[in-house]
This record gives sequence, structure tokens and C-alpha cells, in this order.
Amino acid sequence: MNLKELYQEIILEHGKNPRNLRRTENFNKDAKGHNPLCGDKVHVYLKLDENKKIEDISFEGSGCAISMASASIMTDLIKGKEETEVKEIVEDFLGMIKENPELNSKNLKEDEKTKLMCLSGVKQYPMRVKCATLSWHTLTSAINNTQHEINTEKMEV
Amino acid sequence: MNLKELYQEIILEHGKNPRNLRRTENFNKDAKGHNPLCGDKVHVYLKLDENKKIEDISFEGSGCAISMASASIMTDLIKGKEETEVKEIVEDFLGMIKENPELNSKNLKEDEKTKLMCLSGVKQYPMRVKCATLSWHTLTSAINNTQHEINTEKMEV
Amino acid sequence: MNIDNIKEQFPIFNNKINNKDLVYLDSANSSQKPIDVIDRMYDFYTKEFSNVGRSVHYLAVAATNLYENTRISVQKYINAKDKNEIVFTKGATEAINLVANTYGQKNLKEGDEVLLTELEHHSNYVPWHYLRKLKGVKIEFAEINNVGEVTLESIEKKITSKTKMIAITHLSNVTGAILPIKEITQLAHSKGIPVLVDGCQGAPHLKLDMQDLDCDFYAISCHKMYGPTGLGILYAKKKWLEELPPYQGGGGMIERVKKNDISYGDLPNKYEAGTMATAQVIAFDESIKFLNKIGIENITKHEKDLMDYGQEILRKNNSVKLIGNPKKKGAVLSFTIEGIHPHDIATILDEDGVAIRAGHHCCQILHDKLGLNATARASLGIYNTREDIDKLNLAINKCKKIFSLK
Amino acid sequence: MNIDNIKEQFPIFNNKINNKDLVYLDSANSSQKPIDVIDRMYDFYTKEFSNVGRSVHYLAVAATNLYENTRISVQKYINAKDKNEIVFTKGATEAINLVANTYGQKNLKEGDEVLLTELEHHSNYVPWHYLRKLKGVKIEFAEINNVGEVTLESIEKKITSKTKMIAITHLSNVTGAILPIKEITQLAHSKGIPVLVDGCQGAPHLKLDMQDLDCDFYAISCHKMYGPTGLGILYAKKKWLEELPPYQGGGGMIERVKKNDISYGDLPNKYEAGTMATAQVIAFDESIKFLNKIGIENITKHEKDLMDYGQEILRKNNSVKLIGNPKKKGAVLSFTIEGIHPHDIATILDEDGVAIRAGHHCCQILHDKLGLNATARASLGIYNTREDIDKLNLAINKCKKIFSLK
Ligand SMILES: Cc1ncc(COP(=O)(O)O)c(C=O)c1O
Ligand SMILES: Cc1ncc(COP(=O)(O)O)c(C=O)c1O
Repeated sequence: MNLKELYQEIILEHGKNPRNLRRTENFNKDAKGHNPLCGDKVHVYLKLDENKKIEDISFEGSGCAISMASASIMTDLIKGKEETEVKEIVEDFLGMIKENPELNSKNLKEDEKTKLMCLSGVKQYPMRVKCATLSWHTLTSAINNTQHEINTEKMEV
Repeated sequence: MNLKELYQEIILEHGKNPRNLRRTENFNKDAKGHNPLCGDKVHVYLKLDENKKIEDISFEGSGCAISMASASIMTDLIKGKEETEVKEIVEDFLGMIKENPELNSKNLKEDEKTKLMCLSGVKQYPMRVKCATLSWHTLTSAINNTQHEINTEKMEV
Repeated sequence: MNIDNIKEQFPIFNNKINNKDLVYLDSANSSQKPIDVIDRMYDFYTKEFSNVGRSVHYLAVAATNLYENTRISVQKYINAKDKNEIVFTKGATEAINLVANTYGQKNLKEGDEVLLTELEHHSNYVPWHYLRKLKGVKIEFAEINNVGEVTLESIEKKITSKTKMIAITHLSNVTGAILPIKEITQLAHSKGIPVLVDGCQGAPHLKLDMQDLDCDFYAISCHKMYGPTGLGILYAKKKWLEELPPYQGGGGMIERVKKNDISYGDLPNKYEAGTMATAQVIAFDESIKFLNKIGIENITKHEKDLMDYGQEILRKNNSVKLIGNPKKKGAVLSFTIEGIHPHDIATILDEDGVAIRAGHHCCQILHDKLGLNATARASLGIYNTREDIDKLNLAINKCKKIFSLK
Repeated sequence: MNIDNIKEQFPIFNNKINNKDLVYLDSANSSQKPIDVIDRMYDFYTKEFSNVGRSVHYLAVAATNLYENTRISVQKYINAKDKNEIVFTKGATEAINLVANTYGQKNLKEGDEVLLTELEHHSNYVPWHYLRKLKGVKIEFAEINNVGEVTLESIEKKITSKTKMIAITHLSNVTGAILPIKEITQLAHSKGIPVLVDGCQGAPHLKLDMQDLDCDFYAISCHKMYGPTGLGILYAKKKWLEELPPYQGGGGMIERVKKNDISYGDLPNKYEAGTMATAQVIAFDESIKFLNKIGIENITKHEKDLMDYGQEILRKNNSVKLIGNPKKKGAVLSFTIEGIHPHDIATILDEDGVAIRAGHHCCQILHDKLGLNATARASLGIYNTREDIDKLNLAINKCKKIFSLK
């Protein structure tokens, strides 16, 4: 285990100054998520344009550094991508957190991959994995218009 | 522990052929007893004359050798005695079963003491003590006209 | 692991008990524990102890993983579909109370019938009796036949349009009868009735396959299954655990708690309120491993062989009367001796180190039916041998001698 | 026994945990176990194991005596009037559920009020919530003041003519506040209201005297009291245990069982259905002996000293904020660090072997009130030392460094 890998500079920075921590005006999709472990809560807002491209994404919530950073990095990275691309990226990210050594998505550029890989330190902290995945599950839920709130206890990662 | 002391000849004989195993006609006092440990049940009937002397005593029930023998010896010995004497004898007997090395009652003759002491072997078998005392508690209950059924689990010995 | 010298795995047999070699014939009451299970508890407490749950420190994470590992081991052992169908309880008694309480709350109303059998242990009767008192539910008892079995027909006879639950033992702790659970479940399900199986005596001796039995609930008592005391298991089909209300309330089983309302956590947390028997759950994994190493087929075979031998020996013994003679019979030999009360038998046998049980074995309904206050019971475990049976027989003979029987 | 080198009695501290010396500050969650308790379980399972109860064989008689001995030890330890006022349960959670269920069944009806406090653990709220759902009982919460206490006045304010039960914690597992139980009980009794005390955090740290406190019910969690997991205790005044209906139904708690009715056994059997946690009960006697050898006064003093030291150190530490500052405070140090989430704190501390807990500690009502999602909590046991506090402080500083705080 290695704290330095978990709390990398970029994580701490995003945790402290999360991007897109606000509420998108005129959002057309949203979902709530909840991590009973740390009491973290997140609410993700999406605005898709007519071509199903993410015109804007934002989130509200509070939580540990890992979960805030993860939401911040995620929203930053997802903005401007298309819905199908996003779905694929979420899957790739969750796969990486669960078991894959790296990210494989064609929809991610190299520097985006590097950024996301900063979250991979969490793999060594099984109790913290769900902090990193909360906002991602919530994003999926928003995209799919699932009505029920995401609860990370029900998720494998 | 010594089985020979527990299952003495006289115990086995009384257990097999219990005296007074019947129901006194025109009884004027009675009580029921129950030993949840072995499922033993006993019903003691008394007929006291106007001087409070035990004119007749009998019992109905079934149980292990110890409890049948104890009831049999008890009824045999108590018949003809006066109520106050009986109370004193019961106390003496329970005291002996609990802790006293011998019987002290002035109301018991030597041969009666010898007979009762045959039941003292049970002292070494704590789980069986209540088999020996069931009928005695029930007798007390009959004399006192207590309405509730005796349950040896509620008794210390 | 070889079943022939399995006694070596059980440290209790290394000591003289009351200066005698122990002939332990009380496994239906509680089994002895193999050394691996005992060691596991010791090691856990001395080197790894922490509460499980939501703490993120090292020991807590490790303990939580171990705890959940046992759940998976149990799932596999009984062939449940999902690990969350395994709920840890304090014992089989609690498991049955849990079902009676929650199913009763939600699905039973006045006039509804619960079908038990005359073989049931008090633990599978009293919880239903509460519903009789509380809600006016009726209780029916499927009857035993003259060899001490409950047949499919006997169950069928008592099913009515009001029957809303069938709760039956897998293996009688008195007659040893093994009930045709699979057939009963099929019949019950064809009429839309759920089935709870009291598996206390089934679990230590029979192959458990929830997919095959297809029962809705199965209650297990770990201390009879070479595991620690204070632990039981409720297997329940997922849909029931999802649909029924929670049982005890407390820490760990909630999702959100507000002053005016509470929402409950997911399976299996919903049914595991408060701090659980952590060390015991973790050690029970060793019991499962132990059973798997020997193989349940070998256990069933070994015990059947012993039981056949025991029946043969005791049948030859004058004045001994075996209670029940079911075609399919588990590792229990209940008997009476004409002229000697079971408690006298037990006391005398104990003098030779032969530990049996005497009484009604928490089955008063059955004993009433048999017209007996009490029976003597020798029950078998994997560590028993033919020698144990021979010693039982010798001690019975001593008994008879004391009471001048032939 | 000398409290200064008491760590020697706890084998867990002889091992490196995750390659570090363990600084165990999670005792409010569950305490570590002294060697005597662990050994007792080992010895019992290896040399003396039997189920307790009505068997008459040697091992069963011996186990039954040991089991009942613990009941007497507990009776003496808490100064109960009668040994039958001690009921063994699976945990404090079950103890509280038992009371809520049976008292609720018999004595509560729609509109009746149960008075809790904002400090209560979910285990002392959810069981009462069930009665709200089931019977329309109302739940009131006595409020905390700005130092995290619940005062007598705060309780008094919420008592109405409808109040039928006051259920309160002895010592808050978050703020450490010690409630004036004796005074609350006097007040409650003057109005005919019974009092249940959740003693989970009180029992390991404070002198227990039921005659002095005079509460009606007191719930204890043995695993927090240097005892085994899977065991709790309910103390209840005899009249309640006699008057209230039984809780779980099963073997051992009945008197007579017929097809149409059942009568229940006497105290304490009435409330101990099924096979109990035999080994744990027997081993818990060693926990009591251990506590007695040190002396509860010495324990309270030692822990108070440590807590004062801890408060002093942490107060001096910039950005650390202690949660609650009650005048009478038990061995709990809850805190937050401005700018670092408690779960990040716990993870970082763990890296140095400092085991604390982060979260809502099963007290969501309290955390809502405080406007916090979570807190970090260092809780003390008899084995803790000033060195442990120093290490906690150092680890907190490391935390701050990682997060660039001063
Ligand atoms: C104050 C308080 N009450 C109740 C409980 C529940 O005790 P248990 O989990 O042992 O049942 C705890 C511990 O978790 C506690 O700290
Ligand atoms: C058939 C049967 N059912 C239920 C029980 C109750 O199990 P436990 O006492 O472990 O809760 C037992 C054992 O006592 C049993 O033999």
C-alpha cells in the first residue's frame, strides 16, 4: 500500500478545488448517488444536445478527497463527448479500478488516460474503491434515466 | 460419585414397587408437582383428621427410580404423623439433601432416619437432586393449600 | 482426511473426562469441535481481532473480508444461488423466529394455517405459536406413522386452501426420520405455499443442495455442525429477504436514519443488526473446510454404517426398545428400557463415560403422541466408532444389571 | 494486576499488524481481548465442551454450572438483586430489541411516546421505530446542548403525560457525554415511566451499580467489555421479566408444550430460547475477573487521565476540532480536521498503524444535528497509553502535511 499513490498531487488539488461543482442550468438529465460508507452524497447534472453530446456536466455534493477528485476529473473529461462514448469510458474506468492494469478505451486520449490513472492508487485500498466510483455510477444512472438513487453498497466496485 | 450409593437396594425396591401409589378416597388436601428436567409428575393426596394428623397420604405419578422411591418412602414415613411434625421433617430432609451431613429432626425415629438417609446418595448427583425432592415440595404445597403447581425448577433443591 | 482416525482432530478425546474415556453420543445436542476451528478462533482473537463493518483500518478490512468469505463458503456448501441469501443468526432458533416473525407480520392473518409436523422441535413450534396468540393463525400438525416418519401423504392430507406456510424438520432429532423435503416442496409450491426447513439435524449429516431441495427457508445451527456456539444460519431465497420486513433493528442494517423515518440497508445487512458473532463466523469457515475435506458423502456413509450397527446391537439387547424405525434414518438412536426411566439410564451410562441425553429432547408433542414422558437418545457424529456403540451396549447392560433386568 | 503494563495481557499487541505496531483506538467499536478470555474459550472447547441445559452427563452438568456461574459473576459485577435478572443475548442490539418488542407488545399503544435522545445509537432507535410503524407510537428526542450533552432538564422538557418509556445511552459513543442516569431514573419513576439504559459504552468504563442507577433495563455488549463476540447482556428488574411476554420462542424456554397451547418456563429461561452462546458466556467470566483484578476505579481513572491528555494535545493541534465538550466525559475523542474528510484521515492514520474509526458511528441523528456527514473517532481502552495519544497526534500531523494544512 502506498499513500503517495493514493493521494497524488492532482487528486489533492482536484479534491480541494473541484471543477464543475455547481448545478447546470437547464439540465436535461440528472441522478443522485450515495455512499453509506462515508456518508458521501453526489448529484450529477447533464445537459445533452440534440446529437446526444454532453454540452455540460456538473455535480453537487460533498465527500472525501477521493470522491470529490474523482467527480471533478470525471466531469472535466466527459464534457464534450458523446453519450455512447461516455458509456464506454465509464466501463473502461470501472474495469480499470476493478482489475485491469490500464485503460483501453479508444475514446480517451493519452493525456486523459494519464489523468484518470491517477485514481488507480485506490485499488490498493479496497474500502476506498467506492469513493472513487460513486460519481461514475451516478453518471451512468443519469444517462440511463434510472429513477432510483445510486447506492454504492449495491455495486461491486 | 458412587452409583451404588445412589441406587441402593431399598431405592430400587421402592422405585419398582412404590407404596401408596394410589389416590386417597375423601382426601382433603392435595397438590401437583412437576419436574421439567425428567418430565416427572406427581400428585400428592392427604387426608387429615380433625387433630391435623395425617390419616392417609398417597400419590399418583410417574418418574425415575429416585423420584418414585422418594415419594414412596416419604408417604410411608409421614403417615400417622401430625401436620406440624411433618413440616419439620420436610425441612430436615431438604436440609440434609442440600448440605447437612445428617438428619436432626426429633420427630424422626432412628430407623426412619436410616431409611431417609438412603436417599442421601443423590447429593453427589446435582442434576438428580430435584428428582428426590419433588414429592417433598409437593407435600408442603398440599399442606399449605398452595394453589399453584410445584415446579422443581423454581426450587433451590 | 481419513474418517477412521478422525477422533485425532478433536482435542476433547485426548483427555480423560471425569477419569474416563469419553464416549460422546450427544452430537444431536451439540457436536464437538475439530482443532482447526478452535485454533482459528484463538488466532483470530490473538492476532487479527477487529469488528467488521465500515471501519477502514487494516484489521477491520481484513476481518470484514474473512467474515464475508465465510458467507461465500456457506453459499457454496449449501449450493445457494447468491451469497446474500446467507444470513448469520445467533442460532437456528433465531433463524426460525426471524422467518415466523417477518413472514407472519407480512403474510399471515387470522384463520391462515401453518402446517408443522408432530416431529417438530420446540424451536420450530413456539415461534408459530406466537402468531397463533397474536394473530389467530391456526397450527396444524402432520401426523407421524407407526415407524415415526412423516410422509408426503401425511403432509398432503393436512394442506388446505388456508395453508400459508409449511415448516418442517429435515431430520427428526428423536426418531431420525429424514423427510422427503424435495417432494414436499414440489407439492407445496404447486399450491403456492412456501416451505421452511428446520435443518438443524439435516445440516451436519446430509448433503445440502438448496437448488435441489428448492425450499424457501433453511435453518442451520452451526454448533451442531462442528462449529462454534452462538451461531446459526438462515438460508432464504432472495425474493423473500427482499420482500419481507427486517427483523431486529440496530446498527449496520440501516441505510438512512432521520428523526421521522428510517430506510433499511440491502441484503444481507438488512437482517444482520448490531455487531455479529464475528469470531464465530470467521471460525465457521474452518468447519466448512473440515466437512469438505472429509466429504459429506463419506460422512453420511460412515454414520449410516454406524447407525445400522447400533440398531442391530440394540435390537438384540433384551428390554431395549428403539423409538421409530423410519426407512430413511439419520444418525440418532432413541430408545427406552422397560422398567428403567431414561434419566436413570443416562446417569448410569455417564458413570462409564457414555454421554447420552434423556428427556423429551424439546419434542413434547412427539413424546405425547408416543405416550412417553422421556426417552434416552444416543446421537452420532463423524468421530463415533463401532467401539463407541459397543461401549454403549455394555453400559446399558450394566444399567439392566443394577435394575435386575435381563 | 498493574495497569501500566496491561498491554502484556493482550496478545494482539505482541504482533506487528501490517508491519507496524498497533495503536488501537477503536475500542468503542470493539475492544481487544485479554489472553485469559481467549485461553478460556480454547480450554473449554478442547477439554470441556458440552451444551448446557438438561442433559445429565458429566460434561453437560459441568458446562451448565460454568454457564450459571457467569450469570452470578455478572449479577455481582453490576450489583443486580437477583441472578435471574441477568439475561444473555446475542448483543446489546438484541437486548434492546427484546425490550422494545416485549414492552411494546404489552404496554404501548397508538399515541404513546417513547423518549430517546439525539445521542442515541441506531440500535437504540430502530427497535423503537418499529413500534412507530407497527403501533403508531411516537418517538421524541431529547436535545443535546452545545457541548454535546443531554441534561436532566433536556429530558424533563420532553416528558409528557404520554411518555411511556425513556430509552437513553449511558455514555455517548461520539461525544463521550455521560448522562445523569440516576437523576433521570428518579425523575422518570416519579412519573411512573420506566427507563432503559443503553450501557454499551458505559459498561466497559464506568462502575455499574443497578441499585444505585435504579434503571429498569440495562443493555450490555460483551465484546466491548473485553469479552467474546456474539454475546450481550440484558439486565432487567425481575418484575419486568416476570410481567412481559417472552421474546424468541424455542427449546429451553418452555414449561409445557401441547398441540393447542404452550406455557413458558421461569426466569431466566423464558428469555433464553434455543442453544445459547455457551462458550462465550463461560469465557466472559474471565472478562469479569480481569476487570475485577484491575478494579473499575483504576480503569476509570486511567482512561480519564488519558482522555484529558488527549484533549489537551488535540486542542493544541491547529485545524483539529474536538466534537463535544461535556463536563462528564468518557473515553472517546471524536474530531474533525477542517479540510480533510474523516475517511481520508482514517486511511492515512492507518498507514501508521493507528486504528481509528470514521463515519457516523451509527449516530446519524446526532451527525445531522451537528451538520456533519462524518467524524473521526479515537476511542480508548485500558490498554491505551500516552504514547498511543502521541502517535495519534503525529499521524494527524502527517495527514495535515499530505493535505498541506498547518
Ligand atoms: C452506544 C451503543 N449502543 C449500541 C451498540 C450496539 O451494540 P452491539 O453492536 O454490540 O449490539 C453500540 C455498539 O455498536 C453502541 O456503541
Ligand atoms: C431439530 C432441531 N431444531 C431446532 C433446534 C434448535 O437449534 P438451536 O438450539 O441451535 O437454536 C435443535 C437443537 O436444539 C434441533 O435439534
